[in-house]
Amino acid sequence: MDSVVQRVVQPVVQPVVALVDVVAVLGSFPALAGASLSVNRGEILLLRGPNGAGKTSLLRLCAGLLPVERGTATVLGCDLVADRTSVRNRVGLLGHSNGLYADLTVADNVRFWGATVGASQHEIDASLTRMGLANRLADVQVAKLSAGQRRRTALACLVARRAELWLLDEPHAGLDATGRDDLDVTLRSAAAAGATVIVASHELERAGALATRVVEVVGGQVRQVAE
Amino acid sequence: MDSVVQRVVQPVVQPVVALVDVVAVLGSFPALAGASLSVNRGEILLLRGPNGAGKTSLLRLCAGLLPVERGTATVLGCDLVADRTSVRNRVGLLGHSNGLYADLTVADNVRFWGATVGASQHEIDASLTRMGLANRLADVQVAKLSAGQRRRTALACLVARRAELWLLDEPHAGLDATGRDDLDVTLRSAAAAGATVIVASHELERAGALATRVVEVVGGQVRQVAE
Amino acid sequence: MTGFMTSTTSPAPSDRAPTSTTFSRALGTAALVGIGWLIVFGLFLSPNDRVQKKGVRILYLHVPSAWLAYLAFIVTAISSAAYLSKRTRSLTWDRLAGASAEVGVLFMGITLLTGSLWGRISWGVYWVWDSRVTTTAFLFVTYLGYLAVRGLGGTHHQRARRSAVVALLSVLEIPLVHFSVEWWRPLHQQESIANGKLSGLMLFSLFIGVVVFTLMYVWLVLHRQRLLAMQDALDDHGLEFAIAERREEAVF
Amino acid sequence: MNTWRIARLVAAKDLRVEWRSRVVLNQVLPFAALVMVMFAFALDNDTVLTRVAPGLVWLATMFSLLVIVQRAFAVETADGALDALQVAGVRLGGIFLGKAIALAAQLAVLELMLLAAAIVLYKTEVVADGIVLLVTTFVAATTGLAFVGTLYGGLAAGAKGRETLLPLLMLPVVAPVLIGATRATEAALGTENATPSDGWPWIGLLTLFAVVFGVGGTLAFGSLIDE
Amino acid sequence: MNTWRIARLVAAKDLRVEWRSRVVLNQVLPFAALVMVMFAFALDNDTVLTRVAPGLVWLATMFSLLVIVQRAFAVETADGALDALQVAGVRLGGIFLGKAIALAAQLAVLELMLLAAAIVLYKTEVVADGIVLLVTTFVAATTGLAFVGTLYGGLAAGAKGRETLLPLLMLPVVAPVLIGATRATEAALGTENATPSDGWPWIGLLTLFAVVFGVGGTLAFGSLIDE
Ligand code: HEM
Ligand SMILES: Nc1ncnc2c1ncn2[C@@H]1O[C@H](COP(=O)(O)OP(=O)(O)OP(=O)(O)O)[C@@H](O)[C@H]1O
Ligand SMILES: Nc1ncnc2c1ncn2[C@@H]1O[C@H](COP(=O)(O)OP(=O)(O)OP(=O)(O)O)[C@@H](O)[C@H]1O
Ligand SMILES: [Mg+2]
Ligand SMILES: [Mg+2]
Repeated sequence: MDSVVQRVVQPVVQPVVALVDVVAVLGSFPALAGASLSVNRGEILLLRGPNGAGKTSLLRLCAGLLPVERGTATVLGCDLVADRTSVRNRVGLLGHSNGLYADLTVADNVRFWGATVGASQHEIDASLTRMGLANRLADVQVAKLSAGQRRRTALACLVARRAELWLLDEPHAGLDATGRDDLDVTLRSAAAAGATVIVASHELERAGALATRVVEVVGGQVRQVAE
Repeated sequence: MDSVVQRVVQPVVQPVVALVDVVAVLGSFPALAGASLSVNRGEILLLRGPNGAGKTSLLRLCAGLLPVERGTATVLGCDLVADRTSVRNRVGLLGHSNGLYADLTVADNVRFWGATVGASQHEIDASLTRMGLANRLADVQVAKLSAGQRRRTALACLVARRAELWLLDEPHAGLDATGRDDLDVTLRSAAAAGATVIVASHELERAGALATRVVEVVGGQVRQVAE
Repeated sequence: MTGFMTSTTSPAPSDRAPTSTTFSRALGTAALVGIGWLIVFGLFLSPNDRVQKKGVRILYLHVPSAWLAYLAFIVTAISSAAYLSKRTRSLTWDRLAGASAEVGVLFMGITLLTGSLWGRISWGVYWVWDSRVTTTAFLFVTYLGYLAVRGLGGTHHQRARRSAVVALLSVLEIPLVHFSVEWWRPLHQQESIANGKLSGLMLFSLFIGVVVFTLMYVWLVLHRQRLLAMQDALDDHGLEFAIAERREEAVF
Repeated sequence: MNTWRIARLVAAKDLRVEWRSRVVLNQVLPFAALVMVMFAFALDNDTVLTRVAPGLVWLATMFSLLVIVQRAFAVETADGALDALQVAGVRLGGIFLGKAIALAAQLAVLELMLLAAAIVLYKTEVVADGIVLLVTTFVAATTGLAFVGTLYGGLAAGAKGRETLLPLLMLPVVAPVLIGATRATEAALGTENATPSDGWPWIGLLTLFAVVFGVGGTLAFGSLIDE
Repeated sequence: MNTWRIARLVAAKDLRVEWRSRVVLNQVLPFAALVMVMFAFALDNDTVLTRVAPGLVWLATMFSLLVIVQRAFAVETADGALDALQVAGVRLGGIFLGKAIALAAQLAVLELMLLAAAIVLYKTEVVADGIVLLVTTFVAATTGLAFVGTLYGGLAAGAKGRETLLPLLMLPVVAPVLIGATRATEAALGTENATPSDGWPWIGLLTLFAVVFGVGGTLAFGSLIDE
């Protein structure tokens, strides 16, 4: 099963994510207003905080999708200020939307995203099994799936990408009981295999149990939370 | 505050929702395969069950969006088999997607949906306040909102519609702590004012605490759950 | 899926349920014989035209196919209306509409084909931007669209409602085609038959052509309609299994 | 609430969407202008141009119509608002009329611009006594086009790959309008020394067309978009 | 992984989407055919027609191109797959090439059909020694169009109201192709007794165009779709 996360990660000295006083704007609005955060390898970090606080923006920034306006940001040793695209092929992002091709089948989708990192057929199947999709659903068009089944597919695609840094935006939302368990197992084993995981979620009990550390995002800033 | 749910509901003798052995198909797939359910006025019913079980289909059927293939279905006294559109103006549905106009502002959206039932400006404002949107957000384009803020807007639109039967698909997903509280308060007061509420959700603790009764949807059928 | 109304009535298809009956067989034979007659009269007995020479013989295919295509589309419209009216609502009407439209498209195709061949002979070109020729092409495409709409999916009754509306709107193009020649750019033959510009024998051959095409039309529609009925029945039959399978999910 | 109020509501909403997004103004109008220029390019031959100018005006209108209709229903389907509308029990006839009105308003602006462009680009001059005919033509044609566009736009809105199904359905149906409007315009502009009197018969066709689709649409829209 | 493998991956994916949805086949091809008929219809004069037939072929190609490109990027943006692609670190140059290849394949089919239609409808006949020129023209033009289409399609994909922004961006740029291809085709078909030798200079223009946008696109695509 671990084959899906077996990409070798050379030990890094500095933290995987190191943000200092980061400002990032959407349109004219500073979604991040001086956020500082440091995440070490193997951590599972939970971002909580009110709606519109900046969690999604933070994740997108770490994925190199959102430019850094001010401050310094280093992810997986890449300086995002200098070139935010440099980090991309090594992170995996699951946003609010799934990023699936509705006309293709579940298997097609996972195969495509797996192929972008040269995953083998065996790894593809492993990813499908991980999210409980290795059944009749594998060959159903995504357009026909239920909301939760789509979320599972998106997660399977993420697993197949074997990233070093996993960024997930409300991964539990829409998943049923078994789906949530599958997810937690997957994230834990990914972290155990040396990947780093950052989860933004409003389901504090569930995600809190999963996380090794919790921080709160408020008003575009990151606030430490006492255990 | 109750003004938003003050539409007078004349007492109904038969249950608000009465489904008997209902079959409904999506494409060629029987999403509902002999579902029977009866819901009384003032209840808050929780639908739980695995992904793809048929919860969304059940809600859409009650809203008159999904035709009844076999069996009998009566909602708010309207026979859906004879004419599934007859019930529509009296139910409110919040699906997985929000059904908002991204180019319009939050207030525009709530005003439009309120207007479809002739809601007054005061009722519109009340709905906005209910979901904590009576602030700078009221005049922001929906396209610019965060996921949770959109969900709040969709809920505000639903409140403004003052339906007799509320159908909600995972209403808690994406909402922050205060949002969830606002939601629960809203639904409780709606039920207290004589509306009926059916919620499909995977957050069993949260939704379970809210609900007055729980049923499980599995394989397109409804199964009673022992307390 | 068929709605509750017909799902009970439509028979479970057995593997050797034929689409033909003694009647339709008789019809088919009659059509074949008729074709023989048409060949005899059309190609040999009927005289050459003064202007058109042998070319005129295309008339016996060209015109009947056109008229029968009209008829087919009108039948489609009527049965669509029958479906839409609450009292007579039944998927049988919908299937009839579908079958008739399919045959109509086929015949309109024949008209276009023979027409353009004839055009090559008498105008020297396959295609002209004559009003009737073009409107015919549009009519043809419109019903292709109609068939596309039938293929959109959804339940059988959704299919029926949608396509019925389209059929009722599309049929309005027929007068456009018929009268277009009077309206502008008349290059195509004007009303020549109605105002008896044809010799007796020509008229008779044309008559045979019309009869033959009518027979073929009825025969084709009967079979297509039965085939569609079987497909729908098959869906219902499949639904039984699908439901059973779906209920299995609940066991675990 | 009655069909007419719904229509006003929907029309107002659509126009407000346009007001906030400015898409038709900033993008479709220039597009139409471009199409005219392109035609001029493709058949760079003044005598030919002036001769076919009326036809080209209406061709360009037709293509712009396609774009506007697509946009009008993209707005509805993007976030499942069409579902919401149906559930809101908003009378579908009302939606039809409302969207048709908004569409007609936008088309009218467009056509005026195209005519102006034609007069400039193709050096067609308007003869005084043709004005009345010209105006009548534009009114009748615009109404007809708006109705057809809304009707088939709604039909295609439900379908997969809608952006491409629409043209297939619409173009053959609007062909008569194309003919009628072109001939009438020619008559009005005195192209090939046609006289206004030649034009009036065509107005009959255009009006008939508008009436048929107006009535048909108001009655049938429901069954078309009802999924 | 290298740009070229990505390109193959993306192209294969796009063609598979078309294979599963059949949208271009079932809807765009008929649309293109219709456009031809409409033109012929609006122009409505045989001598004019044969004269401008080559121009019309390319005009129709252009409009179909718009539709196909729109579809190609609707697929990417519908569920935020474009974001996912960027994060997947899929080299953007690779995406560009891949989508361009798939687009060119579909365009080629389309043009063949249009040419056939033109020959029948407009009575243009192909002279033997023009064949080579004709083929070269189609190859050069198709490549150019595919590149431009992909480039601006990607640019518009990010923008609001993209379905209408695209034509505006693209048409002016493809105008040179329109002219060049038209003239070259005229030469090949001997319209207005032009001889093939007149055509070759235009091929130069077309090739230059293709090269510029091919190189430019591969380099600039990233910065374009990166918001
Ligand atoms: C592609 C080209 C053509 C098409 C699409 C076409 C189409 C049609 C159609 C639809 C009709 C039925 C008219 C009605 O009764 O409403 C018709 C009738 C007829 N066509 Fe053609 N036609 C074409 C070419 C020709 C040519 C080249 C000729 C001969 C020169 C021709 C001769 C006739 C005649 C004589 C009739 C019967 C007219 C009457 O009395 O109603 N057609 N054609
Ligand atoms: N153009 C804009 N103008 C004004 N405000 C904007 C604009 N774009 C984004 N915003 C605001 O930026 C914030 C985006 O935050 P983000 O999406 O990261 O929140 P989040 O923490 O993910 O919230 P949620 O929990 O709801 O997902 C929101 O408050 C939104 O209102
Ligand atoms: N055309 C189709 N072919 C096959 N299966 C289909 C088709 N359309 C829908 N389905 C199936 O029908 C079911 C739809 O169920 P529904 O969306 O109601 O589930 P749900 O209970 O809402 O699930 P979730 O909790 O994930 O939202 C899914 O299992 C889906 O796979
Ligand atoms: Mg968020
Ligand atoms: Mg659901």
